[in-house]
Amino acid sequence: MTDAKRHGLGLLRQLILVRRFEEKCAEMYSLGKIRGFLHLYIGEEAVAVGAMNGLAPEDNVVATYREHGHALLRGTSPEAVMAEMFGKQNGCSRGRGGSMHLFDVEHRLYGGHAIVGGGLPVAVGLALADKLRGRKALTACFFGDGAVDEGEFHESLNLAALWKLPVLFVCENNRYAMGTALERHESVTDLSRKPAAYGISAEHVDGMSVRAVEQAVRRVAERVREEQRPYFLEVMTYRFRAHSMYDAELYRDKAEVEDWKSHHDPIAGFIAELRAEDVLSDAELADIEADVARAVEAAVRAAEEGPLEPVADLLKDVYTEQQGLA
Amino acid sequence: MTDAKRHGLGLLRQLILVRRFEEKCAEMYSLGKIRGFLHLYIGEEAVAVGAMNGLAPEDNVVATYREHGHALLRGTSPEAVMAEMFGKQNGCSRGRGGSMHLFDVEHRLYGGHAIVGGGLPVAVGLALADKLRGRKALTACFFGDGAVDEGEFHESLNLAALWKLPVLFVCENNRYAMGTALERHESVTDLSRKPAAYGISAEHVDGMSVRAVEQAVRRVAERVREEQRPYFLEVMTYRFRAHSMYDAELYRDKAEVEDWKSHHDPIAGFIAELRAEDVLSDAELADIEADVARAVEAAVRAAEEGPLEPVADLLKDVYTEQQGLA
Amino acid sequence: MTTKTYREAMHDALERALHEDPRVFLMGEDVGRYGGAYGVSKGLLAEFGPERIRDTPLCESTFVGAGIGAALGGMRPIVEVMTVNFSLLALDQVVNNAATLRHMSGGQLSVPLVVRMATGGGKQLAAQHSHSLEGWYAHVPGIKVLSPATPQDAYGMLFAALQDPDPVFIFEHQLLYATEGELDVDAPLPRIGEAKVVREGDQISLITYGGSLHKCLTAAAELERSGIRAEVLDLRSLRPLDLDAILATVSKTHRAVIVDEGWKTGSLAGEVAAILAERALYELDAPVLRVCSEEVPIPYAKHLEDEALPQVSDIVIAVRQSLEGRG
Amino acid sequence: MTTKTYREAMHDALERALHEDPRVFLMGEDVGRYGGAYGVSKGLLAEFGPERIRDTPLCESTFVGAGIGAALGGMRPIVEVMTVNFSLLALDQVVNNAATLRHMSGGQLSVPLVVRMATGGGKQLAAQHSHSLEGWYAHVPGIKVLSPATPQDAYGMLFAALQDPDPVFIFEHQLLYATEGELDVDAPLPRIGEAKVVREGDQISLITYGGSLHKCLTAAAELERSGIRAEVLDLRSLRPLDLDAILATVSKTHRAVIVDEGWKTGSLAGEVAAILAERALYELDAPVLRVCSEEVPIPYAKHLEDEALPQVSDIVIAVRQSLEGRG
Ligand SMILES: Cc1ncc(C[n+]2csc(CCOP(=O)(O)OP(=O)(O)O)c2C)c(N)n1
Ligand SMILES: Cc1ncc(C[n+]2csc(CCOP(=O)(O)OP(=O)(O)O)c2C)c(N)n1
Ligand SMILES: [Mg+2]
Ligand SMILES: [Mg+2]
Repeated sequence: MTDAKRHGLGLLRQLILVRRFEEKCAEMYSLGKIRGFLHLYIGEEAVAVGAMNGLAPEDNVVATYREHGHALLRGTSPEAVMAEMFGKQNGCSRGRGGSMHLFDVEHRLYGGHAIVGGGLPVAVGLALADKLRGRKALTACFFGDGAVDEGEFHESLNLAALWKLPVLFVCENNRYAMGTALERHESVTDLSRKPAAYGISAEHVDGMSVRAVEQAVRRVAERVREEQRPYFLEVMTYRFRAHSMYDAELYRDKAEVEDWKSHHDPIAGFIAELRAEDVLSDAELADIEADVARAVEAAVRAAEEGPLEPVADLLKDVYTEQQGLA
Repeated sequence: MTDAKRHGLGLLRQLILVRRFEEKCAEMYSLGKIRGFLHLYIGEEAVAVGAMNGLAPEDNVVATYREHGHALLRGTSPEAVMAEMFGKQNGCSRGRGGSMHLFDVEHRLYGGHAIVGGGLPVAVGLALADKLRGRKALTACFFGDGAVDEGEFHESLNLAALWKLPVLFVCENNRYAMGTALERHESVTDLSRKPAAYGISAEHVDGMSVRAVEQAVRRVAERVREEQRPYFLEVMTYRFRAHSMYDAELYRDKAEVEDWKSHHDPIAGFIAELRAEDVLSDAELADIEADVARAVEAAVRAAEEGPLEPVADLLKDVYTEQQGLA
Repeated sequence: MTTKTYREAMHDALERALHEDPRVFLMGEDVGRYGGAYGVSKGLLAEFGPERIRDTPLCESTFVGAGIGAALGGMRPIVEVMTVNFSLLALDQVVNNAATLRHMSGGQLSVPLVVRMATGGGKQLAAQHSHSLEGWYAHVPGIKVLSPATPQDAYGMLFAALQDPDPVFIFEHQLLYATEGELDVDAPLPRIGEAKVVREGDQISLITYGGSLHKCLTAAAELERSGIRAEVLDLRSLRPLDLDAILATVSKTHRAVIVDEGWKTGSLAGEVAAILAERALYELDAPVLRVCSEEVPIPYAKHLEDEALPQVSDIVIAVRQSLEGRG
Repeated sequence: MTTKTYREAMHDALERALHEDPRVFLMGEDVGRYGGAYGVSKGLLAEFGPERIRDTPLCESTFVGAGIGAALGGMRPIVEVMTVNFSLLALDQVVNNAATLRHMSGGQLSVPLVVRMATGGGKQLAAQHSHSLEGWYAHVPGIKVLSPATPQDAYGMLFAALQDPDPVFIFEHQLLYATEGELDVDAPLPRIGEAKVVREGDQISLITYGGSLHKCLTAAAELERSGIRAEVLDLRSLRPLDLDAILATVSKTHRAVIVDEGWKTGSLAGEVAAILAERALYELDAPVLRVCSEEVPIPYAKHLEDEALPQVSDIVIAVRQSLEGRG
């Protein structure tokens, strides 16, 4: 198998893993196994798959509440992510965070932030720490088009630019902030025009193409680490499912959604690409699906079987336990 | 006297009024008659004088804590402003606001805001009300270069642009936010480049030329009222005095300040202009100075003589008194 | 008189307010096309159009501030801040503008603004989405704070708030939207500052508000089965508090358990307890008790969230403990 | 042992911390070239350079959030938020990030962040610049809150905060900076959570903190001249509160006046009163009294501001009233 083929199949497996994993999440939600808010990334998988492949393990990642994919791709096990959503102690945040708050310090995933825009200043701070410590790593900060509206977006871009911090701002523009279409929440809908106000370079990427995202992120990430300056990627994508499980989707046409699903599905598109390049056989695809299905089933099993954190530990880690203190 | 001459002398009188009034404020501060924070506008007078002459009485004004000039020019009497700073009941805010919180609803001056950036959303709301009510007026919102850093700047420009609200954003760029020079708080120091991120038109104006400001504001204000869209003016100016009375000015060179004072004083400059045009005689200038001196003295007298609000009224107007309720 | 959900009652109140007063408009995130995060404003966009039902960008500080400005400019804005969690971003506008402008301007300005927001936990939304911070709002002079716990109060309090010339904040516990109750749209409006005894009793007072009211009523019913007669006082108005009603119930029962979903330290329940320590010390036959949230970021997992939030059983236990206290 | 102002003590502590730990850096508005709005950091830029003494733009939410991120990233940031008034803009980062990250991540993260800010009124800065909101911070689990009232505590608490692995907020009353006191730089560090009896007495307890401590001490001295022996307890740590110390002083004196510059309703003083109502009811010989700020946006005019803020005479009156209460 050529390296290129191996890489292509790897990307495909990741795309399919995120898709199937989340389809399973939806199922588990309808069974009441997962509760609270659940924001699916279905349709947007190429963004996180491409991005995480373009980043280095030393880089930090800050994400939103729509971050199952980011965690899985960063290296958090499907078991730990699913168990988290089941509220189990073997979850990556011990069951305390749920879908919106996946943390995995080992893989430098610093959340899972549920306040829109709230992750940006934290990302800036992580980059500041790296800069002060001389670590050659960047912080990739993911956020939606809605986050661009918030004041913290403006403040964070200004600070990162002013202090020349290695932050890669990745705007996952899926054209809606909950039920509000881009043109109804942003006066300038080409979001890649915003960073100029801070002297930050920016570009668009096709977020439905995993290769386009991967290449852009890899190229730009090197620049960010080298030049020690922020960069902004606007990744154009679309959310196929409801905003969260509560959403009746009154704000967009079914036809619009169908069009995206049939003509721009990042997985179908990538499969077609690989086939056209003659590097994906039906059997290989079936293998991937089977492999992913096993992984997802294993995740559910681990989540089902995982223990609940003892209620007596409720107050544990509100504060850090200190030597010699209770 | 020609209209042009009359207008020129009028502007000059206003410039001198603000200057002498504030020089008196500084004196009163050193006597302990004025307390709290006192932010002088000395050096920046051409901005407010020009702007207020370019606005209409129906327009709303929202200003910062550096707003003595804005109030005086909007029509608030020197007596009411000085009495306010003395904490007297005949002050324009009944002595409760002090230097930073001048209000005068009759003249549509909606403060006097001491939280940097905090006035911008209020200005957007005033403009929204006018738009919904069909009032053909704009809201002029004054703020400093430091306010541009704040998230509310970004949010307010976006909202005003998105909703096509008649707001005239006037950035009084005096190159410092307290002790922090523009290039140390803004990644892009040409602030007129920022509004493009919201599709708002913007331009620079020489804030040391009262005529330039007046003309720009008048021209742009008409457009804002007509087109019902926001506009952004970056007015380039310089603060001759300390940020407030507590400031030792460690952050800038004396030579820099001296240079501005000797070469860019808006009053000296305008006097020279008027003289070159042969419309200002020494006697006229002396008359203006004498007239202003009288006005300032009268203001101090009114402030000295004004009554204190009775302590028993402390809680009055925390809430609006309602018919039939205590 | 009809039966309505709390959601419907608030919807109907908004609809009527928009009909009756052309100065009223609604703005907030997703109040229009989406129909409101909790579905309260569903249908209003179609009925009143985008000028009066305004979807805002995500900019809490600015749309609350714009509500203040619009109120100054002669409108009667109703601002929906999806939830109290996001209202933290707007708190500067609340504390430094809405609350101050009248007094600080020497009485020149009024800010007839109504702000509504969902509050509370109980839906496994985890630490950033489960706050109960209405107690903070109740600390701020210059604003008023309401906490309707029934469809009737949801309906009536919107009008009470709109009629008030000053900024009024309405907190709607997210678990209440689906609850049902009687609604009489012609009933006299509730008075801001008036609490209500919603269940009479003479042995102990349960003092509460909002999402905890139903827990208290359930606890009181359960206690009754053991022969314990608990009075339940719904504070309803968190600022101003109804001191008379608080003192009256405690003067009657001589024991108090205060139930509040906020974290205990610095809770509104603490304020009520303080009032009792100041003004009803000699009426108390037992120490005051508070049933509040545990001092922990509210966790996602159901068993942990349940443990963190006040439960009926906690209330019952507190009542029994109080009754065992020295008389 | 030397005599230092509070400002000097905090300056010296910062200087030493920057010397001793390369992970420590200071950031905030005007901490560098200006020298700090209250002059605390004057000279530090020259000594440590712009990498470690960082003037920020005006963006409270983002530089506090960046402090959180830098703490996660292995640094020991000290963030100065000029004053509590502006900290409202950063409250989302405090409540939703600093306070939650450790617990919500299942214990994976720590946020060793120190945030300092000036608080309080008394300088005629009017309604937007005179807040005392440290009581709000004390409501939030996941953070700790300190309120040094002396140069010694200002110095020691900075180190206590830096040694703590969790976010610690230090409130410095703006009227304290110019006050003087003894400073022993080798004294053992104060323990977070420990109050201190700063004046012994057995007839009544004055429970207070921060800028009100000196008013209480003055009042106690004045009362002594009338033969009244008041004990003064400086809370020092507002979260966690030192329950033992609070209960101990009241068990000794049986009367309490709580003095706090926050607005009375929902004040930290209310929390202390609530604790007494819960845990010391049978110790109290008289109703608890609170001396707090009037419920009004703090006005500019001196006579009005004086009337609005707690004064020594108010404390003296409250003490006398308490002593006249039933025994
Ligand atoms: C500060 C804040 N305001 C409102 C919300 C409620 N909310 C959650 S997600 C969302 C839309 C965000 O849209 P976007 O940033 O585009 O991300 P997407 O969900 O499309 O990925 C809103 C309004 C929130 N979580 N935080
Ligand atoms: C939100 C906020 N942060 C900090 C301050 C303290 N402060 C008062 S004025 C000022 C500088 C503002 O600079 P700029 O906007 O340029 O206005 P200028 O004073 O130069 O007119 C600062 C930091 C404040 N008042 N509000
Ligand atoms: Mg989106
Ligand atoms: Mg400036």
